[in-house]
Amino acid sequence: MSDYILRVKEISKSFSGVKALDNIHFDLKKGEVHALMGENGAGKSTFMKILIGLLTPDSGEVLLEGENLVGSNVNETLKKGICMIHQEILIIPELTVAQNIFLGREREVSGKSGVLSGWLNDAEINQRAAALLDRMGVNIAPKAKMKHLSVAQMQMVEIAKAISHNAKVIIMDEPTSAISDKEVATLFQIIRDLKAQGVSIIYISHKMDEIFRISDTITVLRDGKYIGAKSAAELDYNALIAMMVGREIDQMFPEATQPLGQEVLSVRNLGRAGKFWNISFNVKSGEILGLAGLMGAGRTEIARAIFGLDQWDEGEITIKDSPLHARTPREAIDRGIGYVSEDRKGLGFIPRMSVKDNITLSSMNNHRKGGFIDTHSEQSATEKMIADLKIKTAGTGQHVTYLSGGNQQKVVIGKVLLASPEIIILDEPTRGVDVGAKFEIYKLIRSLADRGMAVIMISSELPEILGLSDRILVLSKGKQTALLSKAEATQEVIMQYAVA
Amino acid sequence: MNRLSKLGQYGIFFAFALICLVLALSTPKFFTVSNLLIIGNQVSINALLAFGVTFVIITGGIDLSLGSMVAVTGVAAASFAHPDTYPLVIPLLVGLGAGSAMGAFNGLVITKSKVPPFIVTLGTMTIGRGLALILSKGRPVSNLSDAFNFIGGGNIAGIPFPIIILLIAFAVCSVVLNKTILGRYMYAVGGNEPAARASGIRVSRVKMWVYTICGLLSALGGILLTSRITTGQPNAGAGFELDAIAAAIIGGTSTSGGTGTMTGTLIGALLIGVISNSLDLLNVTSYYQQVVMGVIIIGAVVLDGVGKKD
Amino acid sequence: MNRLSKLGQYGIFFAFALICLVLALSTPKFFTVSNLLIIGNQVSINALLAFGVTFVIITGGIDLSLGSMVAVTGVAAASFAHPDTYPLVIPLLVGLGAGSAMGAFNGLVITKSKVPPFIVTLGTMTIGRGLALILSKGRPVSNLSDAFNFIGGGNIAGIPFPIIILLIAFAVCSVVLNKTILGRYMYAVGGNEPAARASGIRVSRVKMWVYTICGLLSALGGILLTSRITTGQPNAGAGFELDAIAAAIIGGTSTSGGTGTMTGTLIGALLIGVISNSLDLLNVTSYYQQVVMGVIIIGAVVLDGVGKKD
Amino acid sequence: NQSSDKESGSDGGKKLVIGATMLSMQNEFIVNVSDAMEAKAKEMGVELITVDAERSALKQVEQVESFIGQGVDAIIMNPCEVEASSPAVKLAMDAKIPIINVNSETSAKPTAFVGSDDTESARIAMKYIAEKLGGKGNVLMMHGFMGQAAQIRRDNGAKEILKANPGLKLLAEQTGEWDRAKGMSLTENWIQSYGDKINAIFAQNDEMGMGAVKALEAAGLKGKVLVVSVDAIPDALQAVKKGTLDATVFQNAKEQGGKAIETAVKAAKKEAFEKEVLIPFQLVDKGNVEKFLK
Ligand SMILES: Nc1ncnc2c1ncn2[C@@H]1O[C@H](COP(=O)(O)OP(=O)(O)OP(=O)(O)O)[C@@H](O)[C@H]1O
Ligand SMILES: Nc1ncnc2c1ncn2[C@@H]1O[C@H](COP(=O)(O)OP(=O)(O)OP(=O)(O)O)[C@@H](O)[C@H]1O
Ligand SMILES: [Mg+2]
Ligand SMILES: [Mg+2]
Repeated sequence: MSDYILRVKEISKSFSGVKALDNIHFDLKKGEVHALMGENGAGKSTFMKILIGLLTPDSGEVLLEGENLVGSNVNETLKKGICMIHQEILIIPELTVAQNIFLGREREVSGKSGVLSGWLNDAEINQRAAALLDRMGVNIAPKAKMKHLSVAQMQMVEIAKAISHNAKVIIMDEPTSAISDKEVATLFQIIRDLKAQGVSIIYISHKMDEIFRISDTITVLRDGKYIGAKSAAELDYNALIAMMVGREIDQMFPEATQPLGQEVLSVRNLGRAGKFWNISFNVKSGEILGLAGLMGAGRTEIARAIFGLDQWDEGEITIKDSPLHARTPREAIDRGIGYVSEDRKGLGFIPRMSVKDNITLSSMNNHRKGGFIDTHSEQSATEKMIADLKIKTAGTGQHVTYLSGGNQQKVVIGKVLLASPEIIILDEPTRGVDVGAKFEIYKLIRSLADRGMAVIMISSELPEILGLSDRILVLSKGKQTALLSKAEATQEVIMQYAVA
Repeated sequence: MNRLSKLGQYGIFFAFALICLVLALSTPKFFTVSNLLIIGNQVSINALLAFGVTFVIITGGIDLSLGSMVAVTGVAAASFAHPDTYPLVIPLLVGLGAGSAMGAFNGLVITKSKVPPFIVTLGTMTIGRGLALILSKGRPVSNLSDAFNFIGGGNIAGIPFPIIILLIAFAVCSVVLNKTILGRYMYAVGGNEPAARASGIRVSRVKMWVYTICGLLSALGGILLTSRITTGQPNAGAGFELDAIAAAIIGGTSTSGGTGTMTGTLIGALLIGVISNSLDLLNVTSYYQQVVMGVIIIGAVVLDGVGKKD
Repeated sequence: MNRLSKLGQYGIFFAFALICLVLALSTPKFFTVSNLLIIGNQVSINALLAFGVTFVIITGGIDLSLGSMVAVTGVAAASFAHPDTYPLVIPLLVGLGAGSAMGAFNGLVITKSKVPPFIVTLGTMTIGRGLALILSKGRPVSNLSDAFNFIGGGNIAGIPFPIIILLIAFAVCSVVLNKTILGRYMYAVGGNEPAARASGIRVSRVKMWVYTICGLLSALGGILLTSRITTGQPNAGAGFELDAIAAAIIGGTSTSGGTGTMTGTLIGALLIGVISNSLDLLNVTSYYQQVVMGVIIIGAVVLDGVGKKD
Repeated sequence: NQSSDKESGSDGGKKLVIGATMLSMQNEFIVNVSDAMEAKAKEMGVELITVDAERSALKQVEQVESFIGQGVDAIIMNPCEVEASSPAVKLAMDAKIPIINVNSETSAKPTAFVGSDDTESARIAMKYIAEKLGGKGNVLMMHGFMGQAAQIRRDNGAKEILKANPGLKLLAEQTGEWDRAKGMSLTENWIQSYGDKINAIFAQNDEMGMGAVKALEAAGLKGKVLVVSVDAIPDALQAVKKGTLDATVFQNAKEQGGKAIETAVKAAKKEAFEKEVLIPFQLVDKGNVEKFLK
């Protein structure tokens, strides 16, 4: 069957005794978009890393056009035509966009040989990068330093890098986790072009609508096991979810059960030079306020300012009628504000600390006897939170690094909740989180509001903004363009204000 | 199982045990009570400094001024420790106070400026050396009281007093690191500073604490040394910082911050002490001592890595 | 504008200029051709070592064995540099070869074992010191040929030869860092090692290179030193590693890797050299010199931070 | 300029400037020499610029270069190394500035030398040991920092005497790096190894000697082991008086410093001066210690 470019047989892989992959099969046709689906921690990224030679499987075969790739390193698989956009953005911050794109291929690009073969040719690199980005329709300067880019832009550069390899197989591990609809559309156009050229794509995403828009075939993994592969046409939304989580999810967005209470937070004419201007809104106890806008609209900046991570220049913030000007997160936390950052790795958790140590980090004052840690109260608080949030972990002592994305997110939310905030700001709370866990998080957010918290939810996924929010604040380029009630808001209306 | 995996982290412990076994087999003089007490005594100062720098390294910092702090605090304490002048508590308070103040100064500069700890403490290393020389006018401060000299030279029930101080310091440091909120915050700051800040930890305060504690422990080391050699030497402690940092890293503290244990550091310090003791016992020629020392230290950490499984 | 922002990175340059200005105003002896040549000459060895360690630090490593490599290579070269024995090229090759070999050994151990560079190079620092003593039997190796002594002591058209070597080394190192693929890979490895690996860069090979280059430059420093003092000293170079690392960090190389420039390092080395020269010129008492030195170094880097805008 | 001309000394010219570079201002003996120089300079009305070479010959050469650059009238060098500090002498001679070596020598011949021969100090100490032990017994030797001039010369002197006394056996030799704490640890370890077999310890400086004494006292062996060291620092003199240290070798810092300045001034003024001023060592034991204590 020569129309399969890649055939994978009986791959297994364990990490220190724990089976991450158990006897996986996978067949990829030439020129197809093959989605790989599964919950957080199902083993998707691990599987892909095996394909490109970054990890070695315990057993099994990876056949690219009949040639076994097991044992090859990244360099060799790249040369043979498989490349990957990694889930965690892998860039060199101090190098430029162009330098990142062609990293590892300077020699090819420079076209020099002999004594000069070690010489860089940045002019050529810049030119090629410019042409490539242009072709993709992305507006990023090739000479910009990578560290000055937004996460979205970094992700676009990673995509550009993968494309520039002219590979036969491109693996995209959650390529759209940080980019907005406009860029997703660009990416999909690129994918269609590649397909037309006979390139095969393995596509991983937790955004279900994308899967049905782009994929031809869908393979599902669950807990490291192969569940099945079906053509996308055979599946619908519910059937796919059932394959992934092993059960049906009835109602995605839970309804409010409690009436709104008093106004808790009020923001008037808030501004920060160059970031946002004239922002005014309030949130009531029991309310979920959605913050919508395109990437770079300034939503995160507003949240950071309220939480004391950044300073602001004008306007005022009041909590229950007394003014707030937090200069540090500590002050904000003491005033009852909790913030779950969009940057889970950077601002969320401490990777080499345990679930328990992370989850109690903001509320050590509740678990202390003098300067000492009250281990009992800490342990019981952690266990309760693990149960409440249904965090999947081997124990309270497990390092957070080894949890799946969704569970890491829950740990961060748990940490914020343990500090018993009255106002909680959730910035992209479901980024990189699987459908099952998303549903859990939605239920959780609603229950927080029902318990009387004021919730501000920032999200780039319109369905979840629409499904959960009681009111929606729309931002565009740092300015407030609309404050919509639930009844007024539709996808179209929000988009209209977001681009205003 | 949790216990077992915890032990697994101390691969260095097995490397250390192996080295001791080899030594015990190669010379009968090694494994005697008196020699072990001598090793304990010799190790004590480096171990105290290593405990201090372990705190600092766990928060992702470094302290190169340890050795100079040993000199300044030793000279300062000695200046108040002449017989029939002040009661013993005065030189102790002066020494510990000077150390804490210097440590706090390190912490202050590091937290208030953007200057990396390496440069700040390299600066205070030089400054401290100068201060020690100025204070002592370049001459050893001697003629110290017997009470003061007991600290480093005395023993209780046959156990040298420095060993007792070492054990107490070890216990206190372990408790601070593992049982207090401050200790937890140190790991958090070193593990991910922005996340620690966003969790409401006052990062600057934690750093102030670790550098101050490091200064305090250096002062304890300085007092012990001064008392042991019965003089405050302005040039004491040169190079101690590298030994202390080495003990911490051999014991598994990572220079990138966020990990480390006091037990590991203690073993690291013991390892260095045991090797240098036994090279003398085995009468290895001094040139070769250095070669052997270097090889064993690298070897022990390699063994440690082999012992550990990922 | 790109030019300007690039200059902005060199806040340290302005700090340096400021210090020079202050010095020029406080003593007329400072800004004379002869004094500037003396400074250049004095700075040369530290600058060479600092260039080497800049490569290492950019990849996220550290090298503490620099000073010992200076001693070993100096002694080795001197042993072949007696008059009327071998042609000049032999001692040079021996010295540079020894340095490269030691550097490569560092690289090999670091890439093949999981031992952190701090410990490996601390080990080789000790080993190297022992080797230098063994090679020289603890005695300085003197009676060197005039040709050999010219390297560190001669001058061409009034410019001391070490300054010429310094300038050539600076040019070569800058080119390696900025214009070659190897240099690009150094930044990549230090900036994000997993990302570099995922891009197909052979990380171990890059590390082997940087430690070897660092060894080679240390050897150049060792030869210069030996020739300048007309003897191979087994105890030469002690403590040079800290000065070299300081020059690199003052010049903006971050110990966490991924950033750094040769120009910055050169300014860092010049800064240290200028301060130590002028403290002598201003006749600051030696104990106070150390205090002032420490304060200025910290101060310069603080100024640097103030100059930089984020 | 005019005002300084008026203030200058009785000799009518401008005030003489002497540059001095010292081996290490962290070494008590050197500090004493330096202080003596300072006092003498004040007395003679000359300006003295003292810099610290911090035991680095390279630094020393550079400092002499700077002195030459500044145009001092004479240079006093307390050399770090025999050979390595020699280029400094050549530089000064080439610049026609008189250079006086104080305390120890360089292989290049300076304008004048003021000091004593380090080899001799070790000979004196070892001879004392040989005498006290009746030419027979086990000796341990504690070296200074390996490879430094003083260590090498004291090693040579001691070995000379050992060779002349075949009954003396060198049990072991190690470095204590001039340091009291290191000397103490080393002695502790030696006691573990050799215990009762030790008859005498020669430490190449008093600091290490004091460390050895402390370790021996703690092990209750002081009465049985002879300890001799070099330098006669105040601590060591006190110890000799108490009888814990058996002997030390006195080197006259005051004399060396004073004579160095005198010679430098004469050379600068182109007056006649002695090319070599040798100041003898003196053995200090319980019998004559009072004379040195003052
Ligand atoms: N280096 C490692 N050491 C130990 N366990 C690991 C390691 N890497 C991954 N795992 C574990 O292997 C399992 C699969 O992880 P993987 O990252 O492949 O999941 P995933 O399907 O990509 O999840 P997500 O959708 O959250 O990205 C998880 O349980 C994870 O904790
Ligand atoms: N297209 C862009 N060009 C330049 N800077 C941008 C761009 N998009 C975002 N940024 C900046 O990058 C940083 C982080 O961007 P991010 O994509 O997280 O958006 P944001 O500002 O947090 O807004 P939001 O949360 O509304 O998406 C911000 O400082 C933002 O101003
Ligand atoms: Mg994944
Ligand atoms: Mg955002």
